[in-house]
Amino acid sequence: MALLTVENLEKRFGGLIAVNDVSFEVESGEIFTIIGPNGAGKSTLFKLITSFTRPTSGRVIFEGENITRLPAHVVARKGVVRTFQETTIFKEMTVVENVIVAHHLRSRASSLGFFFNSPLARRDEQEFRESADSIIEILGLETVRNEQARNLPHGYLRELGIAIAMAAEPKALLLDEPFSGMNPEETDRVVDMVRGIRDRGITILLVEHDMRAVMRISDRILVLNFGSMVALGTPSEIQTDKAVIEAYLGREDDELGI
Amino acid sequence: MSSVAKGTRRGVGAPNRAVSIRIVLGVFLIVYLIVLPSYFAESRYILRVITTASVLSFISLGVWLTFTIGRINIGQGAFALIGGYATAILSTKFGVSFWVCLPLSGLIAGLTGIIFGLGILRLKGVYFAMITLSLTEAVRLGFLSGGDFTGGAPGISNIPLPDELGLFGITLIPDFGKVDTHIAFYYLAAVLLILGLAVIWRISSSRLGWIFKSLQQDEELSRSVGINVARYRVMAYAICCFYGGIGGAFFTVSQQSIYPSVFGVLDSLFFILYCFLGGLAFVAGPIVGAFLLFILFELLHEFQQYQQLIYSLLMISIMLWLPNGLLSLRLPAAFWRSRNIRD
Amino acid sequence: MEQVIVNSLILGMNYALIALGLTLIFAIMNVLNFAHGQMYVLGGFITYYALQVLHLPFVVGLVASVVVLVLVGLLSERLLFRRAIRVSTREESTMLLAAGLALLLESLILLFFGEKQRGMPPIISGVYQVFGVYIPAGRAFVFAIALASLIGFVTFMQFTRPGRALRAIAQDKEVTALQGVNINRYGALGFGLGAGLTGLAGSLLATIFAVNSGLGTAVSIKAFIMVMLGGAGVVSGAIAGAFVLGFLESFGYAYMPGSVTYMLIFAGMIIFLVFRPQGIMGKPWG
Amino acid sequence: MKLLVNTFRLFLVGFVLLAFGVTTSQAANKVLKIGHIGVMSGPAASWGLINKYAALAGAEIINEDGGFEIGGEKYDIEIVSLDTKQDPRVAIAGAERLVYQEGIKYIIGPNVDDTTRAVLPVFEKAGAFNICYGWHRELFTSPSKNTALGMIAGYQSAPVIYKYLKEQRGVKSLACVPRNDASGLNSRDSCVAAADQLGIKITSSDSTYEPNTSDFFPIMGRIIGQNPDLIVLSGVAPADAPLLIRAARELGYKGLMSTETAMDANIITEIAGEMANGYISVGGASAPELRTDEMKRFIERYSKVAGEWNDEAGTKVYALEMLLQTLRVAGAAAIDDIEIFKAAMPKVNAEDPFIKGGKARLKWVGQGYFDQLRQVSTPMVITEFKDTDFVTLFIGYVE
Repeated sequence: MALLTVENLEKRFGGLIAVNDVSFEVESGEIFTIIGPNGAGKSTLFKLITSFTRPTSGRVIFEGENITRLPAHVVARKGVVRTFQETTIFKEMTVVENVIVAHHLRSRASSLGFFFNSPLARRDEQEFRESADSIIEILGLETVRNEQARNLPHGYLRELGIAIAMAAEPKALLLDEPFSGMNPEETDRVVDMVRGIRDRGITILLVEHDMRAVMRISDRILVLNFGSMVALGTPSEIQTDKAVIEAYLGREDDELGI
Repeated sequence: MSSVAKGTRRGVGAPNRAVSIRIVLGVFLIVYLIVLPSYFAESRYILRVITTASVLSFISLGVWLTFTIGRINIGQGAFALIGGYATAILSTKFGVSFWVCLPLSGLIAGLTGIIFGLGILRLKGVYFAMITLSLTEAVRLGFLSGGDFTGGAPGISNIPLPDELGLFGITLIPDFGKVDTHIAFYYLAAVLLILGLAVIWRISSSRLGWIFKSLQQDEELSRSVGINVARYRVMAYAICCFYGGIGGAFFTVSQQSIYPSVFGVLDSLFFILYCFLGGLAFVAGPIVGAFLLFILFELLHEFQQYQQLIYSLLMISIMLWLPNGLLSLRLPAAFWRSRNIRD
Repeated sequence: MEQVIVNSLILGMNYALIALGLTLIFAIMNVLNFAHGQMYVLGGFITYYALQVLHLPFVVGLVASVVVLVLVGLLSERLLFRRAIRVSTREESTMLLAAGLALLLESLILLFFGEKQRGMPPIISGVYQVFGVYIPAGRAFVFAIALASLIGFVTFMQFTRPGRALRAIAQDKEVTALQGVNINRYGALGFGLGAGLTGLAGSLLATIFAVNSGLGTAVSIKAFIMVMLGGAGVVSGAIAGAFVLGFLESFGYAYMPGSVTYMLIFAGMIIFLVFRPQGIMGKPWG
Repeated sequence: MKLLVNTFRLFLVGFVLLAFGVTTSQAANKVLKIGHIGVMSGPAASWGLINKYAALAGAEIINEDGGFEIGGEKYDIEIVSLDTKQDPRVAIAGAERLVYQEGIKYIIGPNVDDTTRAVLPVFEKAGAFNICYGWHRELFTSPSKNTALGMIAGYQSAPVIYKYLKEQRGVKSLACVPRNDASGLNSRDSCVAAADQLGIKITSSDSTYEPNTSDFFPIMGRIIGQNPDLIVLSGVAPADAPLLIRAARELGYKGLMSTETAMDANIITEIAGEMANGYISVGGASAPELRTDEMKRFIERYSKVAGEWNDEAGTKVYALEMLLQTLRVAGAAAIDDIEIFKAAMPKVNAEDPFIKGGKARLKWVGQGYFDQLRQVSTPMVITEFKDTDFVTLFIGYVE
C-alpha cells in the first residue's frame, strides 16, 4: 500500500483553478518530486497535502487514513511535515533552541506538567536536547549551534529549516524548493543531505525548480502545468515526454536540464 | 562572538548567577513585604500608591503574556471591567464572599477571554490591536446599557470590604473592616503581584514560554511542527484575561464601587505602555513600567497644569532613547530575561 | 426617513474627511496614528483662533490649520517616527509613540487654547428645505468643500508623480525603494499630507461640531472604526468605512437608545472583522 | 490673548524647572490649606478646571486683603489642587494625598458622580469634609455625613422651571435628552418625575447620547419628530448645549429649550448665536444685573487666573466662601476637626456677598432633600439667554 495517496485533488480561488484534479501515489522510502513552471500550483499542492489550505474537493490519504480536512498540526502529528519556501525559522532563538522547540510532538508532559516542571517534563526536555544535538550534527550545524537564527549566514538557513522539520519526526517530509538560490556546490551538499534523510527511512516529497538536481535525486517526478498533471514518471521518462517539453516550450533549455 | 566562548561563559557563570538572583530576589521581597509597609505604615497615601501600582502591574503582566504570543492587546480593560462587575454583582446581589468572588472573577474573565479569543486571535498586528480596542469599548457600553443588573451609568456602589477567611475556626485572613484597610489591601496586592509574577515567570521559562515565543515568531512554522497554534494562543490569552479579571475584582473592592468608565480604552492602552516602557523582553518589564509611570504621575502633581505635558514628554523620551524599555538599561543583562534553554 | 438618509450622507462625508488622513499615514508609514484625533482638534482650534479671536476670514483659518498641521506632521515624522522606525523592530513601537504624542498634543492644546468648548457660527447661515428635508446651509457648505477635497485628493493620488509614488510605497515599500524612490522623503510627504488633511477636517468640521481639548481620543476611535471597516491603508476603503459608519450611526440614533447604537456598532465590527479581516475594500492580508 | 499668556507661562515654567527653584510666598500669616480635586485633563478637563480657577481666584482675593480671620487670627489660603484624570485609582490616590500627606480636612470636588463615589470612603474614613458637584442623593444622605452638594441639583431646579414654563409659557409636553452618564440619567429621572407631577406629557426620555458625541443631528431628528413644546437637555455639558440647540433649530424646531445646570454665555454665543435665544438655564451669581462689586472683583480675578471668565463659575464661587465662613463660625479648632465644623453648620447665616438684593443668604441647606444640611445655598437663578448674555427670569432658593 502506498504511504501517501492523493485522489482527485482540486483547489479553486474564486474562478481560478490552482490545482485541478491531481492524483498520485507516493511509496514509502521514495524521493518524489513535483516540478512545473511558476504558478503551476506546486506550492498550493504542498499546502493541500499538509492541510495548510483546504481543498475544494478530493482527498489526501496517508497510511490508509483520510487526512484531508484535519487541522495542520494534526497532520504534522500523523507524520506529514513540511518546510517552507522562504527562510522561515524562529528568528529570535538560537539554532539549538529552534530545534528543541520543534520537538513539540514528542512531548508527553501536559501543559500543567511543563508549568510545574514534572519529572515527565524534565525527561522530555532532556530527550529533546539530546535529539536536537543529534539532528544538528546530522545536518552539519554544530558550528552555529548557539548562534541567533536571525544572524545565521545565509547558507545555513535552509538546513535549519530542515532540522526544524526533522525534529517533528516526520514519516513524509515535504521540502519546498530546497535548492533554490544555491550554487552547484551548495546544491550538491543539500542533495547528499536529502539522500541521507531518505536513508533514515523518511519519505521525501520535493517541490523544485532546479532541474539538474531534481533529475539526479528523484525516484519519480510529477509535472504540473496550470494546476493540471502533465506527466508522471521516472526522471528519464520525464526528460523525453512530449507534453513536458510542450509545457516548458519557450523556456531556456538549461532550465529543463536536458 | 564565537559559540564556544559563549558556552563557556554561561557554564562558569551559571551557579554564581543563580546565587545572585536569589540574593537580589530576597532583598526585593524583604523591602517589598516588610520594609516598605512598616516604614510607610503611617503614610497611607504612599501605601495606596504602591498598592495601586502593584495591581496595575499585575494586570499588565497578563498583557505582557499576550505580547509573548505576538499580539498587541488593547483589550485588557474590558476584562478588568468584567472581573470587576463579576465581583460587584456576586457580592452585592448574591452575598458571595470576596474570597470566592476573587478567583471566580478571574475565571469568568478567563472564560470570556476563551470565547472571544477563539474568534479574534485569528487576527494579527494592527488588526488585532484595533479589534481589542473595539472590544474594550463594546464591553464598556455593554455594562452601561445593562439596566438594573449592572446599575447602568452610576454602576454599583456600597460593595462590602473583604470579610474574614477562616478554615476550621482558624482565621487565615482577618475581616478587612476590622484591621487597617490600607495595610490589608497592601498585602493583598503584594501577594497577588508576587504570585502573579511567579506564575508568569514560570510560564515564560518553561516549555510553554518557548511555545508562546515560537507563535510570536512564526505561527505557520509552529503549526508545521505539530503545535496546536489555536489552542496555545487561546491559552495565553485566557491567562491574560484571568489576570485582568482578578485585577478588576481587586479594584472593585478596594474602591467599593464600580461603574462602566472605571476601565476604558486609555487604561487598556496604558497597560500596554507599562509593558513597553518597562521592556518587552523582560518578565519584570510591566512591573517596572507600571510602578514608574504611576508613581511618576503622582510625583508630577507639583507641576499642576504642566503635569500631563511633562509626563507625556518623559514618556516619549523613554520610547525614543530606550526603545527596548527601561530594563534594557539595568546592569545584569541575563537576570530578568526569560531564561534560555540550558545546554 | 428621508431626513435620516440625508443626515447619514452628510455625516458620512464628514467622517470620510476625518478618516483620510489616518489611512494615508497608515498606508505610507505603517503607523497607526493614535494622535490623529488630537491633530484634528488642533486643526479646529487654529481655525477657531483665526476666526473668533483674530477675526480673520474663514479661508485664512482653513489655510492656517492645514499649514500648521502639515508642519506638525513633518516635524513629528522627522523627530519622532523616523527614529522610532529605525531603532525598533517591533511594530507596536510606533503605535505607542503615537499614543505618547497624543497625550503631548492634548496637554499642549489644553494649555494654549484652554478648557472651554470652542466653536463658531456656521460659515453660511440659514437652512434649506428640500422635499421636507432640512439641510442647514453650513452643513451643505462643508459637504461641498469636503467633496471637493476628496476629489482633489484622489486626483492627486491618481494622476500626479508624487501621488503615484505614494501609492507605490503603500503597495510595496521595498520594491519602490529599489526603483530609486526616496522612501524617507515620501514618508515625510505622506505624514505631512496626512496630518494636513486631518487639519483640514478639523478646521471644516469645527464650524459645525465645535471642538474642545479633550475630543481627540473619541475622534481617533471613530476614525479607527472607519479605517478598519473599510480596509486599513486603502483610500477607497476609508471612504466606504466612513459612509457605513455615518449610516449606522444616523439610523442607530434615530431608532434605538443611544448607548446601544455604539455597542452594536462595535460588536458588529468585531464580528465582521473576524470573518473578513481585510475590511470592505482591503486586499487580503498576510 | 490666552494663547500669548500661556506661551509665556510655558516658558516661565521651563525656567523654573531649569533653576529647580520654587518661589515661596513670604507669608506672615498662618496658612490654611484647602484641597481641590477634580478632572483637569482629558475630555472632561473643563469641569475640574473651573472649580480650581474659582478656588484660586477666591483665595487670591482673600490673601490680597490680608488673609481670612478665624478665631482672631489671620490665615492665608493655599489651594492644593490635584488632577484625577477621571480615573478612580488616580482620584483615590489623590484624595489620600490631600488628607494624609497634606493633612487637609476641607476639600472642593470632585465634580462628577463617578469619581465622587470612589473617593467618598476615603474622606469618610479620614474625617475630611468635601463639597462636591456630583448629584446623586445617596452622596448626601445618611450614613454619608462628610459630603455637601456645592450647587443646585437637577432634581431641585427641574420642578421649579417646569412649573414656571407651564404657567407662563403654556408648556404641555416635553422631551428629555439626557447625556448618557450618571448625572445625565439622574437628572432625566427627576425631569420625568417632575413633569409627571405637573401633568406635563413626556414625549421621549430614552434618546440618550454618549459623552463626546459631535453630531447631534440624528438624536435631535428623532426628538423633533415628536414635536414637544419643550426640549430638556438633561445633565448637558456646557460644551454640548449650544450644539444641541443649533441642531434642533436647524432641523426646524420652534419650541422652547431648557436645562437644569449652569451654562457659559460665551460658548453659547460663539456656537449657537441667536439660535439660542430663549434657552433657559440655571445660573449662580453670574447674571450681569445681579452681580455685586464683590462678584465683579471675583470675575475680574477669575479672568486673570483662567484667562477668560466662565459663567459656570458663578455657581462655583460659593464653595470656598462657605467653607471659610463656616470655619469662622466654628472657630480655629475646627480647622483640624470636622466634627466641630459640622456642629457649626446650622449656625452659619450670612448675607450672600455675590448677589444683589440682600434677600440671598449664605447658609447650609438641603434638609428637605437629604434630611441633613448638606448643600450650599447657591441661589437658583433661572435665566433666559438673550443675544449674548443671560437675563434673569426669577430667583429661587433651596431650603
